[in-house]
Amino acid sequence: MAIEQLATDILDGAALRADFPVFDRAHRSGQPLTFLDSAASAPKPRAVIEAVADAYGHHYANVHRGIYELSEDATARFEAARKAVAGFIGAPSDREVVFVRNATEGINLVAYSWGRTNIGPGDLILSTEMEHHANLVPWQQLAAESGATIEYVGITDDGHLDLDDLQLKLARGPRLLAVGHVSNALGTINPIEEISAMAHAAGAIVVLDAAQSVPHMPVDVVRLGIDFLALSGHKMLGPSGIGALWGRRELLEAMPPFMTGGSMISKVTLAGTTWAEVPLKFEAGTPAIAEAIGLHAAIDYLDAIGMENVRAHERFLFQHAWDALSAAPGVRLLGPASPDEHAAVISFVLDGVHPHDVATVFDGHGVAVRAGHHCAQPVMARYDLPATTRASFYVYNGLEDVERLLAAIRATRTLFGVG
Amino acid sequence: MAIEQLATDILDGAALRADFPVFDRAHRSGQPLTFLDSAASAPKPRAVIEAVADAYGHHYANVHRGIYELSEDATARFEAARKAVAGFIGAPSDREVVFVRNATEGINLVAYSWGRTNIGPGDLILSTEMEHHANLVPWQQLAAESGATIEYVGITDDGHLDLDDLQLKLARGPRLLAVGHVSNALGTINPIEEISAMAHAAGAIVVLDAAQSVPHMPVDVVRLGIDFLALSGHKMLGPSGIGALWGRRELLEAMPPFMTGGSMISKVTLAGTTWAEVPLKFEAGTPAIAEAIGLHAAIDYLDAIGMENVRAHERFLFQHAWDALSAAPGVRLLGPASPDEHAAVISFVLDGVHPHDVATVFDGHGVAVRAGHHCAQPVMARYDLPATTRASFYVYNGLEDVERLLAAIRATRTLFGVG
Amino acid sequence: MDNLYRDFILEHYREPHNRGTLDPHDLHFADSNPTCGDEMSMTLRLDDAKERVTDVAFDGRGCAISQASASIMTDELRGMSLDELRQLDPKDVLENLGVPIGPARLKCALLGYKVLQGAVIGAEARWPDEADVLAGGSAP
Amino acid sequence: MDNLYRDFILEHYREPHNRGTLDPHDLHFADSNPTCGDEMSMTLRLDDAKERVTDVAFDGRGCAISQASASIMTDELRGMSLDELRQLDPKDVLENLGVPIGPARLKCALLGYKVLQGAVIGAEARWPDEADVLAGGSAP
Ligand SMILES: Cc1ncc(COP(=O)(O)O)c(C=O)c1O
Ligand SMILES: Cc1ncc(COP(=O)(O)O)c(C=O)c1O
Repeated sequence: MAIEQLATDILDGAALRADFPVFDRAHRSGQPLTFLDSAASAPKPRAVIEAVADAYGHHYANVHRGIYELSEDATARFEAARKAVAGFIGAPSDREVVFVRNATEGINLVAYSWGRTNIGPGDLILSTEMEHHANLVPWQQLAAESGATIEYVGITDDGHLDLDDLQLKLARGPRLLAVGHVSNALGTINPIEEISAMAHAAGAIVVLDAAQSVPHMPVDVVRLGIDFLALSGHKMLGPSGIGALWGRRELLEAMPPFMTGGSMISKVTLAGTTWAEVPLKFEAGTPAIAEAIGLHAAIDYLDAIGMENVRAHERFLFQHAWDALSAAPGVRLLGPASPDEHAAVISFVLDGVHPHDVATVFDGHGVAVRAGHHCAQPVMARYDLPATTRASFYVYNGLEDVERLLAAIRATRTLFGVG
Repeated sequence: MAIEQLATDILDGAALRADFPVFDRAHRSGQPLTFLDSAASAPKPRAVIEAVADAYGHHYANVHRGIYELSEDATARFEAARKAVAGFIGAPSDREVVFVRNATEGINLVAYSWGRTNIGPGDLILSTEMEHHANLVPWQQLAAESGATIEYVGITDDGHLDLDDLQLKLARGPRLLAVGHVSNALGTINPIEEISAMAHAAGAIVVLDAAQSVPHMPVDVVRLGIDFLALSGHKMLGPSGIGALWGRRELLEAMPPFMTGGSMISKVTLAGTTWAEVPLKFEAGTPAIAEAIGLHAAIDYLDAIGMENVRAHERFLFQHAWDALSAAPGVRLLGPASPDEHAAVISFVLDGVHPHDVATVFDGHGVAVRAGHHCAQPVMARYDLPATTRASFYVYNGLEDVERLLAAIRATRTLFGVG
Repeated sequence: MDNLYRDFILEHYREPHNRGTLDPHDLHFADSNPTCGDEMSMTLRLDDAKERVTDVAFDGRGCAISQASASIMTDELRGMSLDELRQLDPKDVLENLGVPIGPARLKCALLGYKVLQGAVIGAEARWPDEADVLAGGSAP
Repeated sequence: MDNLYRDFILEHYREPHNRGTLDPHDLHFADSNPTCGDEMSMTLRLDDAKERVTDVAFDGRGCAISQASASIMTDELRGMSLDELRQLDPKDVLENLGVPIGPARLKCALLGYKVLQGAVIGAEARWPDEADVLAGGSAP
């Protein structure tokens, strides 16, 4: 599709950049910062930074257990954050939302708690070749410990999850399918509604790694028909140290705790212990209080923009970037070409230049991208690449960032004498 | 000891309060805030709040994996925080410091990783009746899962750990002793150097719950002779969502990972995975980056005061409060009487008034205390109490807070007609 | 808190109504407040049709709020049918208590209600959802 | 970065010295850069006394920094004793590379050094401590 044929952009990335203090910082390159690594972690808007500072400064105390004003205040704000997360992902109840550090912990919680109760010798676990290590290694470990088998759904040459392979492997009756919504290494958007229906028909529950989708598009756990979902706050403009696991209530209630300690018990005696109700059963110890409150502010910020608009904006940038990079000499692109199937995460290889060198040269032009295996080594192995360079976009990016990316590519090829 | 005999205070709590924005807040009681619940979680000084805001605003990106200025900057600050924690507790190497959410996670990490590798059927685990649930329930769970036995070292009537009982139980050859440095329910300071020597002589490793000691006194892991130590940042003026586990390097290196995912691997293939070096092996996923940096600021703040001074100040406040409460009618105090053996954490019972009511009435006078079982139900059972009221002190408290506590006690007794 | 410890609350605390254990009884349950460990038990006697409450008593120690709330609530139970007990609205229990209850003391105020539900429904009775009960109420 | 990709670095990248695999050889090791997965192998031949390096070659694909660093380092190894190899200071490797290396590219610059240590010491060779190597250096 030619650039001229596209609609105008729905958001003004340059205007939104004013909300993010990091763009005021002087970059050592002397260039303005072109931040194209949001898939790793996103900058924070002033609203989030101030919500965290305000929580620490004026509303901070330990939650749940204090019978005094400050603790009641902190508890109310912490629980309001849980409600906000539930609302953001369409969870039927905020009691189904467990605060964790990040998506990784959310998935580990399911692997340890649901997994060790429900998976035994001879059982089959399905993950995919497309997964981030966070949605692959915990299942490998579970399989190794429990005597289960783990298999991986393959990827097609053009970067789709191989649904025929999925169907074949589902026919063997796995207990669980661990799948990502959006691949951080390829950008692929997987058809989760369809995949959940297939998995459920085969009797498997679905654990969705939504680390790369919840920040960038409307997500509704009921519509997707999944059983668990894990997300990270830091990728959606929120603080580090906070994420969420959502799970269907019956599943969460039937699961044993993961970590144990204060706040998650009902009664402790030297002879034994009983557990609190969900979600507290899964939140041992003092949680990331101000960080949950900061995540609430991030959700409010995204809701004010509107997730449909975030998606439309990124789709627009993706199309421009994809078309321009496709036309650029020496650039090899990974993942599906259709903007319906590809998030604004573009993994590419520059002929004759190693991705690490690409990233370093780009940095000299103020362009921040990621280079490496993106914590998805099996994807790299699938395409026989040691690494790729990845440019990922978010609300504060605009067409000018696509231009700077292209300029940096040209400069790199010139420097390495391959242009 | 009479109040007149004491030296003057070494710190000016009232002056330090100016560093903590929470004391500017108008309390609904109309009274100034007398915050006596630091053992649950501490208010944050401006230096910490600003360090977190600055990290988010100007130095934030994902760590370890980015080849661009912002990520290098964030990584350097994150790793500097690790060094600061190592220095603060006398760790021989910062490679021995693992960032976790809180002390609870630190202890769970040891129980899962060291525990499931080293504890089997018939083995004996020792914890104590004095522990916070965080240092008791994980060991109960480990025992239940592994077929090991767990026993608990008793408490004497005056609130000491019963060292004779410890010696008897050590003679039975436990693999591990889980013990707290300072009891959050009794205030007792345990003689850890002596206890570690006893445990090591019996062949047990020592896991120290230092959640209540590291914030309040100089702690040196080498001098204490322990094997693992867990701490929480939020109790030492730092952010929520960040804590640390320290462990002896040989032990950490021999342990399997706890959670798995990104950043903690060396190589992932569909056939299997190898792990990164310590401490990264134990830090799966994106860590609490800005929170670690905020903890560094809290450590700098405490170091500027000097931990010896913090301890001396709290000792002074303890003596005053203890003497005054001892003399007050209707007050029953728990724990050792000597300021050498009792941190500035005072658990008490008011005759004829339930601790929950005490806390609510106190709140009406602007005095924030904790009421309940303090996540130490076995301690409550030991003294046949449903709950206690607890007043705990920190750097920003002064003698005026002791006065307000006494006034609140008098008012409560009057209201309930027991005074 | 100023209007929490009103005289009638303190009176119910000092001299609770319906205190003790009925023996024999038709229904019995005991539970505790997870935030403080306070325990309460309740016994009920039913009419011959095993349909309506003829007598009720509660026991256990707790704070003024939990004791007063159970004392006041149990005063209302005689003559009620099991169905009516099951449908008892926790908001009404709070309203009958007659003092403003915030989230920190909610479980205290509802401990008696929770134990009653346990006696009628069994162990699967749950703590009411905090937000539901406090919605539109006097919570901060 | 401006002075990172100097001409001699790019030349070493395009035409690395000592590239390939020696067969037969006395020592061999392969390792990878955990941050990017780049793999490198190294083979060494020793003199008859099995004491000094007579020849060395490295293989594998990687970035300009890792290739140039291995190319430059291996140029220096012939004639060195095993003891000297073991005592090789990673700081000297960085200094020989002659361009400023920050923490983000440190493992690239030291991959050759790490593989060499593996060949001499075995699998227990560790990545040098970042802070030690960069101390007083050109790190940000
Ligand atoms: C003695 C002790 N250990 C452990 C903990 C648990 O700390 P956290 O909730 O930060 O994990 C606490 C805090 O309440 C404590 O007082
Ligand atoms: C697809 C995907 N899953 C999981 C993760 C892990 O997220 P976190 O490191 O926040 O746990 C990431 C982040 O890199 C990701 O991209």
